[in-house]
Amino acid sequence: MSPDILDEAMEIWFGPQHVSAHGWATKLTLVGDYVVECDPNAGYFHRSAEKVLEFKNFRQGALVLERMCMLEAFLAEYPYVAAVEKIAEIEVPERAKIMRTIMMEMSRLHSIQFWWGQFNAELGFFTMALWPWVDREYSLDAFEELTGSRHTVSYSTPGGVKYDFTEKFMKQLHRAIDRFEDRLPKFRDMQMGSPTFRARTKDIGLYHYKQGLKWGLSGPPIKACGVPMDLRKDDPDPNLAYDMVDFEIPITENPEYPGSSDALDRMEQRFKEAEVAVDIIKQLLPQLPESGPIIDPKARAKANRLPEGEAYARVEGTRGVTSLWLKTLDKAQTAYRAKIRGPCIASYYALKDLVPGSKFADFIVIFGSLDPYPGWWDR
Amino acid sequence: MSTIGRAVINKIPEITSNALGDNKIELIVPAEKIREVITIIEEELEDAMPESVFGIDLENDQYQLIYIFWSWSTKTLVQLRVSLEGEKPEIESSCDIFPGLEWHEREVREMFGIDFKNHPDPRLLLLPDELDGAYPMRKRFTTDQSRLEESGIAPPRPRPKPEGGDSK
Amino acid sequence: MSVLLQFDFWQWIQGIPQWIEGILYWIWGIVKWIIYAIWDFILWLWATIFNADNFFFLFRAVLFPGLIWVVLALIWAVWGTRKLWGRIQDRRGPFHQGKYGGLQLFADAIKLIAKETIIPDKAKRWMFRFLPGLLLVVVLLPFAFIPWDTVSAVNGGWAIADLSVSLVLVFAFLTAVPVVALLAGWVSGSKYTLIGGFRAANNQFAAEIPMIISTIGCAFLASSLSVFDISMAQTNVWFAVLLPINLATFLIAAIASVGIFPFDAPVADSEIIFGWRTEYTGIYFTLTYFAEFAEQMLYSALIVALFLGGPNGLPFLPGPVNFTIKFIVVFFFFVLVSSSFQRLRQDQIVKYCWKYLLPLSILNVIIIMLAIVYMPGLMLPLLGVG
Amino acid sequence: MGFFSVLGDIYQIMKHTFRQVFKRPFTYFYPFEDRIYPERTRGRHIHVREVCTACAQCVRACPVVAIRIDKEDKKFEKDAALYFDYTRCIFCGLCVDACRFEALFHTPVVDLSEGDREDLIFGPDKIETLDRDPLEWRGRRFR
Repeated sequence: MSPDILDEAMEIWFGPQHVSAHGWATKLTLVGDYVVECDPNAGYFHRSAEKVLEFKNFRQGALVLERMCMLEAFLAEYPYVAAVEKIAEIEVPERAKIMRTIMMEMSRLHSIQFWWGQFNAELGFFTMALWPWVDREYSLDAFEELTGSRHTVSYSTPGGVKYDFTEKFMKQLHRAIDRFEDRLPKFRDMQMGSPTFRARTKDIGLYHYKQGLKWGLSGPPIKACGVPMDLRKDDPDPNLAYDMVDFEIPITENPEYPGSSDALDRMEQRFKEAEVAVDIIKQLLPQLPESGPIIDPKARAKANRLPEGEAYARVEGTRGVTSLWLKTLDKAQTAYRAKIRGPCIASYYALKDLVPGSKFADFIVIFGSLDPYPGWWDR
Repeated sequence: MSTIGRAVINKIPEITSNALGDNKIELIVPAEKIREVITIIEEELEDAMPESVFGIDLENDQYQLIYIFWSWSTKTLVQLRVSLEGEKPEIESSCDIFPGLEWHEREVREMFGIDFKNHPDPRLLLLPDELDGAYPMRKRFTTDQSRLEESGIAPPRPRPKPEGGDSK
Repeated sequence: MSVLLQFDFWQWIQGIPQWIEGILYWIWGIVKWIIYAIWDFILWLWATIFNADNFFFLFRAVLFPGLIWVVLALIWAVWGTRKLWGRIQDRRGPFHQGKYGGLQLFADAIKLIAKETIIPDKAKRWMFRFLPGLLLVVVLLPFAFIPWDTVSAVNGGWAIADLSVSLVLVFAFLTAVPVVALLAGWVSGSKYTLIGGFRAANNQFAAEIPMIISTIGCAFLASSLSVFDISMAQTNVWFAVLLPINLATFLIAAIASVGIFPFDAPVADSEIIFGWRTEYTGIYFTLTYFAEFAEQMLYSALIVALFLGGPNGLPFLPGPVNFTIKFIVVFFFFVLVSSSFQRLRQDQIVKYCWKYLLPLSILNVIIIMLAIVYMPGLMLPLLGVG
Repeated sequence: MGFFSVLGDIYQIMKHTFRQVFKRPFTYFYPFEDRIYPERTRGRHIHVREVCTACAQCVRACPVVAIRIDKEDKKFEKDAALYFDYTRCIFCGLCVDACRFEALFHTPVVDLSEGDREDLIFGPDKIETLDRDPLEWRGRRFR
């Protein structure tokens, strides 16, 4: 930057303690109301998960990964389980595949509902912040009924799932879905129809999907640009039941700038993702066989000591591609090296090139619309 | 072999490649050729997304660096494997080609000590300042293992048991 | 005759009692002076308080429509807002203290007063301490000119005071509030409060002009600048019926200059933590927090007085009761609006206020002028009967 | 610009918030009312010493090593005393799965709060029974 601007610039820390800094610290250089330079730095949530994974056996590892993102626990723990199943060649019974997919779509739904509330709270609208969180309580009750814990569910293990669907759980599952569906038109009015929301998010944080891909963005921030990039269709996982469902990858077109997205499109995109998630659940529920094994009996023995090998398992999380690269030595009880890749670092560091030029109040909107979750990156 | 694999091979013959799955390919790349391979990937592989860069410590100063790229339009996953040795191995930084790799490279630098030459801002990414030179992800960095015996997992390297046989 | 000694020792001795007597008289004079002073003070106090009209004026100023009534209404307003926000956000408001959380406000007040008041080291100490008090005073003073009763203050009504130009005086006080906010933001020394202070001033420029212009309509129709006369002119038809656009622009401009929800930039808690009030803790926080609610109450009282006919309403109810019912309805509308919209950016606030509110209110003034000149009959019912 | 469509939107929003004012709120009075916890809730543990055979599988299965076993302190012929350290426990349920003799259960009691850290280590006496010293507040008994 030219020196004369620098001397009147004001450096302000959007520090870790800030109300809506999501646990990261960003140093903004402001000239007047405009952000001139944005320097994101992470590391306040670092729990050295990859080092911890080297001391956890293969039935405990999923717990570490699940705490990377408590919001989508079913989706977060799955890459570890899939990597172990790939190395140990464990088959998963049909019923467990469907149960896993249903619970992963439920966790996607409630993670999107949480993000709704958080994004509206950042825009200062606490009414619409708490309404989605009320609907989310119904799915949390369903999780607690099924697995015994609302967030840290630890549901899938190598070889299948731990708990079976009970009658009460099915009732609560339907209640959560119906509650989401009959409040959706009301939320559309309050959200997309609100003039202040459109004023705050139109043409804010605009980027082309090619630039987004170069930053490493994936998931909703790219699908909002009209690009159907979704692992559920591009790289379907054998141990999940996405091939049993015919669904369309939801994308949002931006009329003025084709191929790119702004904060309004990203909100519209998440509306569609929630609807597709509910649609998948509805298609899968009748295909669930009444009875049958939910875990491969030999899996527990196989998962104790793994042969030598490397595996790379990925899943389409709510915030993007979530993956785990696992390497094990021969007959080892613990992983030799486990690399967790979360989607949120790309969205946080994309701010470095995305925010300069916009106003100070828009930094929050861009930051929130990319749905960053510090647990995913700082590990 | 997928098109990208053939494209890279005929440009730089000494790269060996093996297929990992139907649409995944792995290329073993010598350390000094890494920038060329990545520029080829950037041109040839359409819609390439840099997923991650990470190191593996194979003890006695043997390291491996793995780059992963995913292109959703051609549905191919390219995994480059670079092996390095030495106390503080060196490699060129390729974050000007893919800006997404910049923070992954910073993390590998602070965790493994693999230095990326001419990296734009080589600060620490995740670690506090006290752990600047400690490189915690190396196997040499021992953590507090006071209650490891109770935890039921054998120590990471199976030590030969004095009384033989696997008692646990 | 004996020889006169230079110094007649005996006469000197006889003089001592006189001297002592003089001292005693002197002391007695001081004591009398003190007693008389106290007595005069008591007489003065008795005269000012228990004199017929003075007592009544003091009662009105301090007790009913004055200080105690306004502070109680303030506490009720804060409690009502928190309960209403709760209900709108699908949760219960405060309920632990008192029957329906009624004592929650007193619990908060006691806790906040007991809390330590931290003064940041970069802050200007004296101004930092002085401004919250000034802010609350400036906001509470205009309540003196609100027409609580149909009978005017001079001949025995419940209103406190009235001037021929009380509308202008109320706006003089109200424009001072954002200036105090700007000063408080600059004086507390942190970057966030500085930005908050500038935003408060910016909000002021945006909303001040449309607010004042939209009250010109009422002044025209009542042909006087006193709030009491304006509310008295609305005995049989409320100005809200005659000037709906003025009511709308005044309402929106009032919301903007108070700084609540859609125009919430000065205290945007997700961007600049708590705006210009971030550094205030303890008693200073209470003062500024109450000042914001007092300002909301003041604007809703103004709307009731200027547009909804103030004390005239149901004939069998006394004036203040009518006023309070309308006041509660308008305050409910304020809370409803403040919990229905996202927050606008600062430059959008200024753009909307100047691009939509200002031309609308000026257009309204022109319409009123044309109506008065070309429709002489319009003014007859108002003035003839009034 | 659709000035009147904006007014229409604003009316819609205000209608929603106004109607919400008169609905029953979702929250309840926590210490006085509480929701029914499902029976699979992973709360604090109960150790049944009659069935326990001191095989220490639970100690090995715990990812955070929160259980300490003391084999000498026997109440029945083959059991052992367990010390649950609730400052470390993450309530993952692996110890209950690992126990083949069904000597360890979860209970839906999740409100564990103590004065200092030592009380959070539940020794053999505290881990077997659910009743704790009663907590009185506002004339209601909670524990």
